[in-house]
Amino acid sequence: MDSRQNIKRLLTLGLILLSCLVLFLAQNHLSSFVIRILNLSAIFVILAASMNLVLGFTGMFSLGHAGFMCVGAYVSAILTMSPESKELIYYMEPITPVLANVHWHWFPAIIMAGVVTAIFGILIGFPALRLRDDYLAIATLGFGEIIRIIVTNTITITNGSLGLKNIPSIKSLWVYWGFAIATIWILKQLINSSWGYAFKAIRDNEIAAEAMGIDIFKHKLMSFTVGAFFAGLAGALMGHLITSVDPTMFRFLFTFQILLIIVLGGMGSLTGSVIAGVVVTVGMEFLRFVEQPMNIFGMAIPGIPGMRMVIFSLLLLLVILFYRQGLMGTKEFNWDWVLDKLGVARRKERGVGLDG
Amino acid sequence: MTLEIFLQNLANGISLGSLYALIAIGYTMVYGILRLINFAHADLLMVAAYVAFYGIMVFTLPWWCSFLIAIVVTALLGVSIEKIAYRPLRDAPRISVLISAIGVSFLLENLGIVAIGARPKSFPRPEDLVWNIKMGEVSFLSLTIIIPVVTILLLVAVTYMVNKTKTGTAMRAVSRDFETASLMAVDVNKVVSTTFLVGSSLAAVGGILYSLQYPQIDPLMGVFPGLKCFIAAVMGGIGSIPGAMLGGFLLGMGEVFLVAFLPELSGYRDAFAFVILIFILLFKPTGILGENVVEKV
Amino acid sequence: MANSLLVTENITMQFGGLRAVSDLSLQIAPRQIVGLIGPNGAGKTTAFNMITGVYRPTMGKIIFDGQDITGLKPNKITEMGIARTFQNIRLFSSMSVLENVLLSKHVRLKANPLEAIFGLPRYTKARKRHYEECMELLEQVQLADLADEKATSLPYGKQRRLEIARALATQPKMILLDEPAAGMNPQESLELMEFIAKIRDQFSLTVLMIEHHMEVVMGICEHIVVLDHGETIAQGTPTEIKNNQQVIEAYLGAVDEIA
Amino acid sequence: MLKIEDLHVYYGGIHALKGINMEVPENKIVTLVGANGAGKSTTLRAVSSLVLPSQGKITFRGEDITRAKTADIVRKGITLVPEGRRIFANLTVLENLNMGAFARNDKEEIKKDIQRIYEMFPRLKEREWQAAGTLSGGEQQMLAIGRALMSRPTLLMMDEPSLGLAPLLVKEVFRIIKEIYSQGMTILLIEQNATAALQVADYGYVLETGNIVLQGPGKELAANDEVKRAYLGKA
Amino acid sequence: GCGGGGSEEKKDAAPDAASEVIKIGVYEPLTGTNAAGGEMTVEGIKLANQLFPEVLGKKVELVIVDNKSEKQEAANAVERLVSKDKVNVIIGSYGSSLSMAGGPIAKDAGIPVIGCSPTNPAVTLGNDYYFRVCFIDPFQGTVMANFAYETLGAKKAAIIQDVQQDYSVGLNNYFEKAFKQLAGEDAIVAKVNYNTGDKDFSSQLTAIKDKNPDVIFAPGNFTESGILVEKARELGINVPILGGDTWEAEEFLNRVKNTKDIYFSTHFDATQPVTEMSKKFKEEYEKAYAGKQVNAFGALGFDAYILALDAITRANSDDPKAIRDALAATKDFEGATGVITLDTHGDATKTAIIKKVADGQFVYEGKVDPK
Ligand SMILES: Nc1ncnc2c1ncn2[C@@H]1O[C@H](COP(=O)(O)OP(=O)(O)OP(=O)(O)O)[C@@H](O)[C@H]1O
Ligand SMILES: Nc1ncnc2c1ncn2[C@@H]1O[C@H](COP(=O)(O)OP(=O)(O)OP(=O)(O)O)[C@@H](O)[C@H]1O
Ligand SMILES: CC(C)C[C@H](N)C(=O)O
Ligand SMILES: [Mg+2]
Ligand SMILES: [Mg+2]
Repeated sequence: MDSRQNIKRLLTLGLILLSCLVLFLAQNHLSSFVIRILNLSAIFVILAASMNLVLGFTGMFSLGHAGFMCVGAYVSAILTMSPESKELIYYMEPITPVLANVHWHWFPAIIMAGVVTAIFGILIGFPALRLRDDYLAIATLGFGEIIRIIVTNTITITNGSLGLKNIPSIKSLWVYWGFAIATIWILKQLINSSWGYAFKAIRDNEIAAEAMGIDIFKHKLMSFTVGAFFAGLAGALMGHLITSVDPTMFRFLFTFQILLIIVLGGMGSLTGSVIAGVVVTVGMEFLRFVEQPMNIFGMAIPGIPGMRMVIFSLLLLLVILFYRQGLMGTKEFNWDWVLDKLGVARRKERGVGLDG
Repeated sequence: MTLEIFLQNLANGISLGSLYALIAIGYTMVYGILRLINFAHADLLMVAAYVAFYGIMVFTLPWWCSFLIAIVVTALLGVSIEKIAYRPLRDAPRISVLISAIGVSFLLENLGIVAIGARPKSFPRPEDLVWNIKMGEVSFLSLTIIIPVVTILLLVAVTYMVNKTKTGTAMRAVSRDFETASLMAVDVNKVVSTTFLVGSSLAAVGGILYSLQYPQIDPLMGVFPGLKCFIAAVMGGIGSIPGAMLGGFLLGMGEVFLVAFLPELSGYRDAFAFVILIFILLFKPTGILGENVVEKV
Repeated sequence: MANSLLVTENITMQFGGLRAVSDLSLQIAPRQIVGLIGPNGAGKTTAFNMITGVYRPTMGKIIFDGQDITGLKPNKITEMGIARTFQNIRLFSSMSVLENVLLSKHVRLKANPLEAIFGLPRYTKARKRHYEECMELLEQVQLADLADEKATSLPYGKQRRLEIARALATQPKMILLDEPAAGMNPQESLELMEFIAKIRDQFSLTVLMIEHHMEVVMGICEHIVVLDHGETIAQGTPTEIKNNQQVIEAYLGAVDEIA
Repeated sequence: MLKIEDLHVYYGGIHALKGINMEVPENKIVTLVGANGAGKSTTLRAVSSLVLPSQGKITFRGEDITRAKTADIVRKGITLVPEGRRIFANLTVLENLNMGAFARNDKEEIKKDIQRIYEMFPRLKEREWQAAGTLSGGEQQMLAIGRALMSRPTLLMMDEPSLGLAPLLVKEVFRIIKEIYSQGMTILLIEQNATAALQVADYGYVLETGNIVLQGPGKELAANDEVKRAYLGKA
Repeated sequence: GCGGGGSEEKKDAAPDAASEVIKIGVYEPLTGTNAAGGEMTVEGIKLANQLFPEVLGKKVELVIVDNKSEKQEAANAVERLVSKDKVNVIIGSYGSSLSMAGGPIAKDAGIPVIGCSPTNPAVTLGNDYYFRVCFIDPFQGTVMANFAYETLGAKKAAIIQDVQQDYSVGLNNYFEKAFKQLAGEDAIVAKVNYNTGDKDFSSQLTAIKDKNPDVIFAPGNFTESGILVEKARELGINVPILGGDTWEAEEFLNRVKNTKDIYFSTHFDATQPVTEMSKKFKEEYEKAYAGKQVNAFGALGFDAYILALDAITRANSDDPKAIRDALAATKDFEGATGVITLDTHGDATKTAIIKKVADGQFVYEGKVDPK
């Protein structure tokens, strides 16, 4: 271990402590509105990072993320809702007895949501991952919609279009950002590992990757499943944030929203996904002012609903046309960069993620 | 099921299927050249519908005149979209162009909402174009005949253009290799613009017929037919014009007959579109008439 | 032949109505350098693709190292010890030279993803070892000083060498080279020839190569197989092939200064 | 006929051409030789405006064509046979040839030219209706050359026409080059196969990492020791 | 601390008592699929605000936020209203599922909400901060079942529902139950589904045609319903078609104005003023929005606003808790849509109006009082 490694360790530790402090301060001093937006940001960070694994790092054009969220949201909701709530909510047709009395703590339920979604990921991946490019895109989008439509029609499990409400509410920043940070860390470790390089190799050149001994299907399925797992997790968190879910929440347009975040952040950059996830979520809320009535030089301008989406799409177009790499390109935040800036001497070492 | 009901369903299926086919052809043309899923195509339907609507309702133009203007405006819009949002990204990764297309689509939809409001408007049905035909128990609109006829005429015209004319050959050449095409003295930009011109005109015709058939228009009206017709195009093999036609009919007929034979499954209708799509792709990963472009190792 | 490393028994590849390769029977001994030549479209690359599992032969059997590998997937075949390069270069464009090579070790990694995520010793140790092996390999192919360069920014000749290095990193017993000298000038081709001979000795490899540059083929191959329209029209030593009338007609043309 | 002065080309940060000066006289074969990545293809691509130079001037018969549109350059009589053949795989052989004549409107003449190409390459006549993508490498190369001739160029630029071809076909390609040359065409040729290229060429330029390091009549260069050592593989 | 589930609020101080204005937050779908309904509602609210701009001597400020017809946006919107804008009371939202997304947040923050038109029972269930000025679907469904059986004399009914709309599914469910009770277990001869956004209903309708029902119940968004009804007539299905309160919209009328036998239940009829306020509303509405149809959603928005002001006056305070208590005690409040009394759930017990389409207009057909 040279000194630079040690410095990096210390810096990382420092960053973790700092984040804890920030979370602590934020939790105790910010308004519940800001906290909600931050929590939503955390969910989008998880979504963007996990979809980036599939799209940006493995090069699979998959658009089924909203469907996976839907699964996760329902699993966690059904597992955590109290039996009384369920009786109340399922008034059209009662819930199947098997699920009627389950009442889990939110933590295992959220993990379970991830696991169940991952299983869905495997089931869908098996047929779908034989396809490529646009065909994969449309097929996964289709699977996402099929999931949603099935959820709408399996009333004794999901309560159909009536959706679920009274899902136990979670408000703590610690939970959402805890999951977000864990997700990022796990994905970072994975991407910098030998498997991560295998994913990138598949993205760069599938035929060559296979010739180098990489089992394409297995690795694609793995990336897809991991992506599904975290999407399920994010879906579950979304349910606990809003406390009610219904199938219309998870239309394919939702997937596009995540896609946009990834592109703005940079395909193939986790750092980019994190930054864009927060910026877009907060920005959309911030942009509300353009829809409020305004007084400019004494001229009263009535609020125009939809204006912020116009601005959002314009910004998106500008970014893609003039800054197509997105915020980060494929670069990641790393201490070397910071240390270089600070002028700390560096021993020649190679960036192959051996510390991963 | 009685014969009448069967014929009724057949009529329903034909009109839905040919509408899908018409819109799918536009998708496929653009895809064939640029390998781009032109998400904005769906919103061109909406633009055409609104232009026609305002032409008739506000400027009180005769319907054919409004339709003509709508087609021209939409075609020009399509060409401009390509110029502004796709051309600068020609050497960029495909996903960037796709995002740009999504961006344009969002922009058109939201501009529509801001400019004309989200509330749907009732699309006028000119009486000399739309009337009810009754044959025994079977009853349908004149559109049930008009739409397939228009679709087939346009299909023939487009097929002829792509396969038999110089511009068409140039389109097919450009679709494979921009650079080499330009080495043949082909003005690539012009060819691409022409493609968008034709594709967007098809979208306009599709949008107008769609609005006549389902005469309620709103800024998001393109999203659903857009998705369905894209599915249809992929089913048939995206890039293939007869494929789009086939996919459109298959999907339209399939949907109608699914609900007809299994009404209790009608809630799964949208899922059904995807289920056949996925099913087809599993057996023929590039769609029914799609070329099998295997990368030669 | 008992001591052959690779044996193909009458392998045939049919594409629709086209028989790209018919009844190809090869016997390649360990450490041999064998050339596969023939006119364009004769089926040489297709033969490679069958051996490396890209295509499953319509008929026939492929035995490698005593085991039947017919129809196995490419990655399995690589795992068993056959590596290849491609007619048109296929490097991983987003990765550095070192990463390209290091990737080939993935197939030899014995750990699971969880070990990698949590940085457990079995994984980190293996990774460290692989890293060292790869650096050493890059030294041997004289690419070590370019280890951190982006692979696709290398000049063409070095990219070709990197492709070979990447194949070597999978620790193969046999390597298949598809037109390694294509796009090289005569001088570069000569250097490549020496390089191939060197790695054969260093890694005790068996080499099967496709090549149109006759200086290279005649200069380095111990045995040559000639295909035409999928059929094997001749086999033998370079001298035999050079003087085979059928080969001259189909492939070489009358001997003159253009080679 | 073609004159290149102080041509600089960048690919992003890569300085691929660093001030090239060269000339192609009427009805001559001029060849460019050099190692991989020396900038040979880039030079031809710059002439055809497929890459835009950052500096320098290209004139054709006295007319400045630097940065003119590719299509216009073809119309003026400069046609490039690109590296790697690049035939239109989804079009038939005949359609490919017709694409070559895209700028022309003289239908009758086009038909005659196609017949002439078929005479030159009887193989193409046999394959008239076949999708070009299914042709063998050698046939594709014939088609690429034939297609280029269909534009009736006065200057034909060929980028490694013998790449990946079997020895027999390489000879065939050189035979064709000589033939079209004898019909009065000017040719700018890139070849890895420097031995062969310098033999047919009237004049040659040697490129090294974006600079012209040597030039002279083909035979002279072929005899040059340095050239022999670096490119011909003979001491 | 670490751990979720905690619902205690620390920072969201109640609006300071000394504030100059009283803020009423409005969250409605102004874009997205439900935009039309949101727009109509907001028109009514704004009108009421113009007419009654002050309460307790303070100015009333409306804070209108768009919830984009999306649940997470609805939740954000309410959170923003309670914690950033610090509103005293909230009005919203068109669409029961959007209301359900906003409800818990308002409840946790202790801010009362008045729903205008969310008719699903689950909206107020278990949320004692949520009220509404409209009746609920069980009532509406029963009313229409009775109407079909008794007034129209139907023995066989077919149902068409939008499976993606909780409103449509819920209302159908209540209709089905009530109708079966009246006409027997086999009285529902067909039940077919569609999805929000569908425009082609030909096959569903053909299936229904095959079964020859006496009446069709097809509640749903007016966008889809309009096309559906029109298509039914085109296909030669001439039996009465019934729907719910969402049908009262210009867009729907435009689609169906040339047909007959279209009936639906609603909250309000401009030609049958039930209170003084009804008349005033109608007059003012026609003045303010010339050329637009006076509609129930506008009226409900109007009522929600004046009820909020009434509650504030009765509470004589702008404290949300006090307002909530005052709202819960609402009795015989005269709104534009009728006399409103809120029951223990916070739901209005009100008369339902049945309207039909005749001569290109919505025409009063009858009314049903709650039992
Ligand atoms: N996937 C495929 N589908 C159909 N035909 C194929 C396929 N792959 C190869 N072929 C055909 O098989 C024949 C042999 O091709 P192959 O690539 O093996 O030739 P080759 O000997 O390597 O030629 P070259 O020297 O030009 O590379 C050719 O006619 C080719 O078009
Ligand atoms: N599209 C490109 N982007 C970036 N760099 C490029 C590009 N094309 C060529 N280069 C670089 O420009 C330089 C000159 O390339 P060029 O293709 O002109 O060489 P060449 O002499 O034709 O070589 P070859 O024999 O391989 O065809 C090389 O360093 C090459 O890597
Ligand atoms: C369909 C909805 C927008 C309105 C309906 N009354 C509801 O409660 O949901
Ligand atoms: Mg080959
Ligand atoms: Mg070159």
